[in-house]
Amino acid sequence: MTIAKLLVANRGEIAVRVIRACREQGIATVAVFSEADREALHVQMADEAYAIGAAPAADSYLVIDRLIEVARASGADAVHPGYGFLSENPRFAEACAHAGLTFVGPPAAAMRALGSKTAARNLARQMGVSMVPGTVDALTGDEAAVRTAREIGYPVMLKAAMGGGGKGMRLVRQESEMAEALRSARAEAGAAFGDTAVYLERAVVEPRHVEIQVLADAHGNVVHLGERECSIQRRHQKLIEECPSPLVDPAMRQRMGEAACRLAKAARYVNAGTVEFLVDADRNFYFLEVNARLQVEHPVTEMVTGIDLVREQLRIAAGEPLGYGQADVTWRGAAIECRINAEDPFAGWLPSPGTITGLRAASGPWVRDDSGVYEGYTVPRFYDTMLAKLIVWGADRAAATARMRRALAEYTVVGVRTTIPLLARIVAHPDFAAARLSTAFLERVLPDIHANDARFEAVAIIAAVLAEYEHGRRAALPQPSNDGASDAWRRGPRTGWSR
Amino acid sequence: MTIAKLLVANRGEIAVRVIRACREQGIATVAVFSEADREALHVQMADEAYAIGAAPAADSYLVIDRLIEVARASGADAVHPGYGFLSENPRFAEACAHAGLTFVGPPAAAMRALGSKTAARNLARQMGVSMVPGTVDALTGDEAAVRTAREIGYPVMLKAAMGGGGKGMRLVRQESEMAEALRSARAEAGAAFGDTAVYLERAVVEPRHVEIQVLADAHGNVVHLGERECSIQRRHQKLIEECPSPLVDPAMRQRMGEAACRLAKAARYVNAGTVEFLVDADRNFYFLEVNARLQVEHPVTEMVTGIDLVREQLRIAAGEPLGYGQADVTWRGAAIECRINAEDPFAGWLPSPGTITGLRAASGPWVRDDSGVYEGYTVPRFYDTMLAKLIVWGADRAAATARMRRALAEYTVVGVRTTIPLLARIVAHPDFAAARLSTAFLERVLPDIHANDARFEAVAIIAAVLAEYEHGRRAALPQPSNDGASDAWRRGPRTGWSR
Amino acid sequence: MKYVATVGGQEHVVDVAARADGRYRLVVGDREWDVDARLTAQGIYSLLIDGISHVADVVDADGACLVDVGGETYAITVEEQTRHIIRTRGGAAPGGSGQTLRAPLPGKISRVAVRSGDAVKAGDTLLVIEAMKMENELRAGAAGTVLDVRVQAGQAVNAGDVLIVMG
Amino acid sequence: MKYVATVGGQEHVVDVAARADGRYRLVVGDREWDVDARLTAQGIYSLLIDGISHVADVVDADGACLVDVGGETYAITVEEQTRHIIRTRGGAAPGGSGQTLRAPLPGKISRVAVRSGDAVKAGDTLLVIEAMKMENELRAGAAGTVLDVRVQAGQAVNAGDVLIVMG
Repeated sequence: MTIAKLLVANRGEIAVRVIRACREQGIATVAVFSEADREALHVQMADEAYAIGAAPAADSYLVIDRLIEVARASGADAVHPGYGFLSENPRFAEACAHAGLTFVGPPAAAMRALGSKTAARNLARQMGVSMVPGTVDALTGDEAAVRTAREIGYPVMLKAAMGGGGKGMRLVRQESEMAEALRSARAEAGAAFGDTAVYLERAVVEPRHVEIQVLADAHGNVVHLGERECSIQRRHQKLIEECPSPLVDPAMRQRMGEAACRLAKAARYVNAGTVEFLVDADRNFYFLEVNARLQVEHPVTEMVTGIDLVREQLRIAAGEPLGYGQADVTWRGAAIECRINAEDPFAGWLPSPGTITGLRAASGPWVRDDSGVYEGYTVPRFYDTMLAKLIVWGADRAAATARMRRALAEYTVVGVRTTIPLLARIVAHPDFAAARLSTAFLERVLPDIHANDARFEAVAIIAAVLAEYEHGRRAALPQPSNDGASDAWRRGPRTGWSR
Repeated sequence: MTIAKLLVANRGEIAVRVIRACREQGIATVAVFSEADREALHVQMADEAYAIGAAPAADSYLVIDRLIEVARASGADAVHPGYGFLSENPRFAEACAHAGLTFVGPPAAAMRALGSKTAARNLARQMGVSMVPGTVDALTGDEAAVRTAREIGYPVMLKAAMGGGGKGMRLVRQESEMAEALRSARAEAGAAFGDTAVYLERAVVEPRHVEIQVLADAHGNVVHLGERECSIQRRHQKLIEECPSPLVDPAMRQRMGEAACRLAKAARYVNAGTVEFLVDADRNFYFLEVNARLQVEHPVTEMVTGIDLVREQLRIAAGEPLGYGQADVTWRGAAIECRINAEDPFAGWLPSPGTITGLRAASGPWVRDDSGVYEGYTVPRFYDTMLAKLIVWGADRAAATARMRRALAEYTVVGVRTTIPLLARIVAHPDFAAARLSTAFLERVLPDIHANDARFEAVAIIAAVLAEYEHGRRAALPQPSNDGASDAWRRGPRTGWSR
Repeated sequence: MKYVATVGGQEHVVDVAARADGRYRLVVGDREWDVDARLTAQGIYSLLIDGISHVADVVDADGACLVDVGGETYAITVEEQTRHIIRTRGGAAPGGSGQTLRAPLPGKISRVAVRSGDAVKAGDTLLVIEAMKMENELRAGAAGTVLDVRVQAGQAVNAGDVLIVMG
Repeated sequence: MKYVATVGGQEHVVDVAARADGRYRLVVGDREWDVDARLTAQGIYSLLIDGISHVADVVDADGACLVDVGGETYAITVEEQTRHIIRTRGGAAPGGSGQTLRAPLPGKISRVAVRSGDAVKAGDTLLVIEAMKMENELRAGAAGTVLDVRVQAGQAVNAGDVLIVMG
């Protein structure tokens, strides 16, 4: 069952990532878009593109029937869900199967066994994978939550059963915070995953987030591609990820990898998946959850192993065997990923939708830009704020860090505020160089990080005044003729001024 | 003698490449620019930038005294020559040394021993490296050329003694062509290298061009980083390069690598250098020349070995030992480079200077864009036509080829004609997939390659008419106010139309 | 041509003159600058000042402009000096007053935490606005009384809409 | 609105109408097209036609426009139908006549191979123009006689300058 035409049930950079992989495999691509996304990059890059509904995801990217309908009408024989949206929804996987479409991801059964965190915790317990104490099943009501929290002791963490990317997660320090935390966690979980179920576990203090990438084919072959460390987070949203983890040595990698593969085998898992662990100060690792899909941060593993994860997903979905074993997986150098979001970290992290009037992405040696935007694109307000992922590779962590600093300094986005200035300061921080990482890293270093100092104030004043001065001079010029005006529109702007 | 501030005596993508490497090493950078290059990318990316003269290279980038003067005045302690221009001119290396500047390249003596092709052929002969028959020294006059050509038999090849990149090379099929060939070869050599000396050798029929990358430190350590195949050329200008060569197996790589290292040691070579060979149909390799500098195509070696060649150049120039041996050099996967030039291959390869009004470089997994341009940049007519180098890596040659096809399809340059459409057709050609390569490859496949077929003619007509239609509608609109007009200039264009 | 540039509350008088060769002479306070400035792309400026190369992005952000240079961001208001003098003599402050809470971005009101008449102290949550799948809490900057609530939960708002009036 | 689009010598009559929803209805010859077209960046158009996604670059190139789509390039002249009819009735051919050799790009004349009065055959080198460090030979497209040579070696020329007049 080879794949000839694939529908990408997603948007943004991951839709572009999947389209690129398909193009390289000679697979035709079908994009879908909401009313807000007609001009999105994935629509332009796909071979075909069809409207699927209104801007809110609930009316478009989350409407299973509509996606199946478009897949059928366009003659697609496969569907890639990307991450988020319906990627971990077993009903979507089943709907694809019923429609005779190859779903590029795990079978619904494995999703149920692992995709739901509570089910995964049950399985992990059976497989003897160590875990943080907490509830195994979804919380029935507020009383149950309060009762369990008392048993295992505060602080506790609320988590969405269907969750991922920190959506629907809340830290609860004391009982008085429980009610509001439950309300907002359920609300967020419902909005993000269409399922309000949440569960509870003890919060490990200043843990490190280390996850294992797993690949499993339909013939029972399972390998792990080593770990990623994703400890630098804000409100459980990963900001910076790297491979390998500075904490993990080959022995620890082997132990964590074996635990992950054991879990995948037990769940009859097929395709790419990630097993997340918390690691405490003594380098003990605790099973956290399984992400039964491609991860946002998959590129750092790709750069270090040389294995194209989306290509592997497509091969596995087409029924091909992996064709290699654990011993064939090797790691070279170090890779770091920074998430470039349309948020202003120096103004309360407010989302910053709007038009990107200028864009110069970083490039050059070992710099990879996985982007979903382009110059002239208007960032809609309906979806998450991620514009692009900036990934670098280096011969070692120090080289990769230096390269990331260089790349962030190059990356220019005009028109919307982004997280780039903050990312640049984090990567330049001594605690980052020293790999003093934990999920509390950001809170710890933020006080050292300032919106700006005065060193370029004079230059900024000069630039601002010159812009105003030329603005005035232009205004004083005679108007261009109709032709001039429309030619400019048509041929591209005269970036004149001193030309 | 660590390097704190470095002057880049070059322009375009290689100046940008060097600036990036310096930034990653914490080295401050000084750019130089001609009157035509004030708005060039390397000027914007460097920490400092100084004007050095008029647009023609002979009045700016080739003026040794001016470069030394700027280096002194700016407090630079090192100079990187890039490729072309003064990179292989021993007088420049000496001038830097006299001014107390670290020259990032081989010592003048090694340059003289190898940089001049005639001297290199003498040395290669002594070292027992096999060579194509021809003159060992520069031709004294036309008569000498005719005499030697009669001895070794036509066809013969004229080559600039100081040459590189095919500048000043001419194939002479019969005696009647000799006079004109000598004239134009000398003219081109003089213009490109400030030295009109040319020599002559027998032309190998349909050879493959395979070159070995060498690294040598100041302590006598020499390693090779394997080969690059650069057989796809037009008029001796490389268009597409790859690593490894599909022709070369480990045994042949070792033999060629040892010959190259032997030559480098004999010449007391230091820093990065390339030994070029011709390979005939029976896989015999003949020494061609040494390029005593960084090569345009160095990135394909970087992607496969994981070694940052410019970083190594800087370390070696600073006196550091390599720190690794031949056994530590490993090769993973395959890399391909395409040169994106501002030429119209379907209109007699005419250079196409002008303003780049739209630019979307290819990006994403394992795609590297080493570019010297940006959207809004005006390509000057004074220098070579190369805008950017597009490099891809893949787990094997087939994967790299598929990725290059994808990347070339993505790469959008509006406003100037480029070689992209031709490159896309070459990479898609069955002879490329089958690696049926030789320096005659392009001539052989060009007949199969057409400017375009009609498959998208209807779409093109629709786009052209809609542009004209909207153009007319715009012209009919009332004029914007002064403020509107100047705000547009200031804020970035309304790419309106359906917005 | 004289301007007043205001950054971080500080006012700077700047005198600009264009030169024949496309360069500029600026006097900021008592310091003179010789600047070679080019607009290389929309909103992206290349500046050479005493040989130092800077790339500065300048974008309008309601009234002020935001300048990104060297990884730093500066919000700067630039006015012709004459206009500045007239305006400041008038005494009216630029921009919206602190008495009204305006929507900082387009979105949907997911929760209103106060009603008119409520007394609030600094840091109290006033309402929650949902945009780009994130809940953004808007809190009181200072103690005061809620005079009027102009929106309700579920309502869509545009950037700049008045949400709450404080007294 | 009716246009005549000329590509590869072929003329196509095209009727365009904009729709309320920002889409377009085009009739090319006897075929009707429903097109969803957006200008997503300067000169870069996104077209959805029957669900197929195309990205087309359109740039003016003296008179005609060059359209890049799907890796193919098309030179297309578009005129309002009425203007086209008037012009063609007039009979004047668009563009320069084949009798004059014009500079195809800016550069420097490095060599002139003919003088006025010379008889040349197709393929003969007329002159060599040097630009971007390459020598570009300009050859005779057909046999003829050189009437006038307007340039000499060493002279700088702009694109479009008349270099040689042939008879």
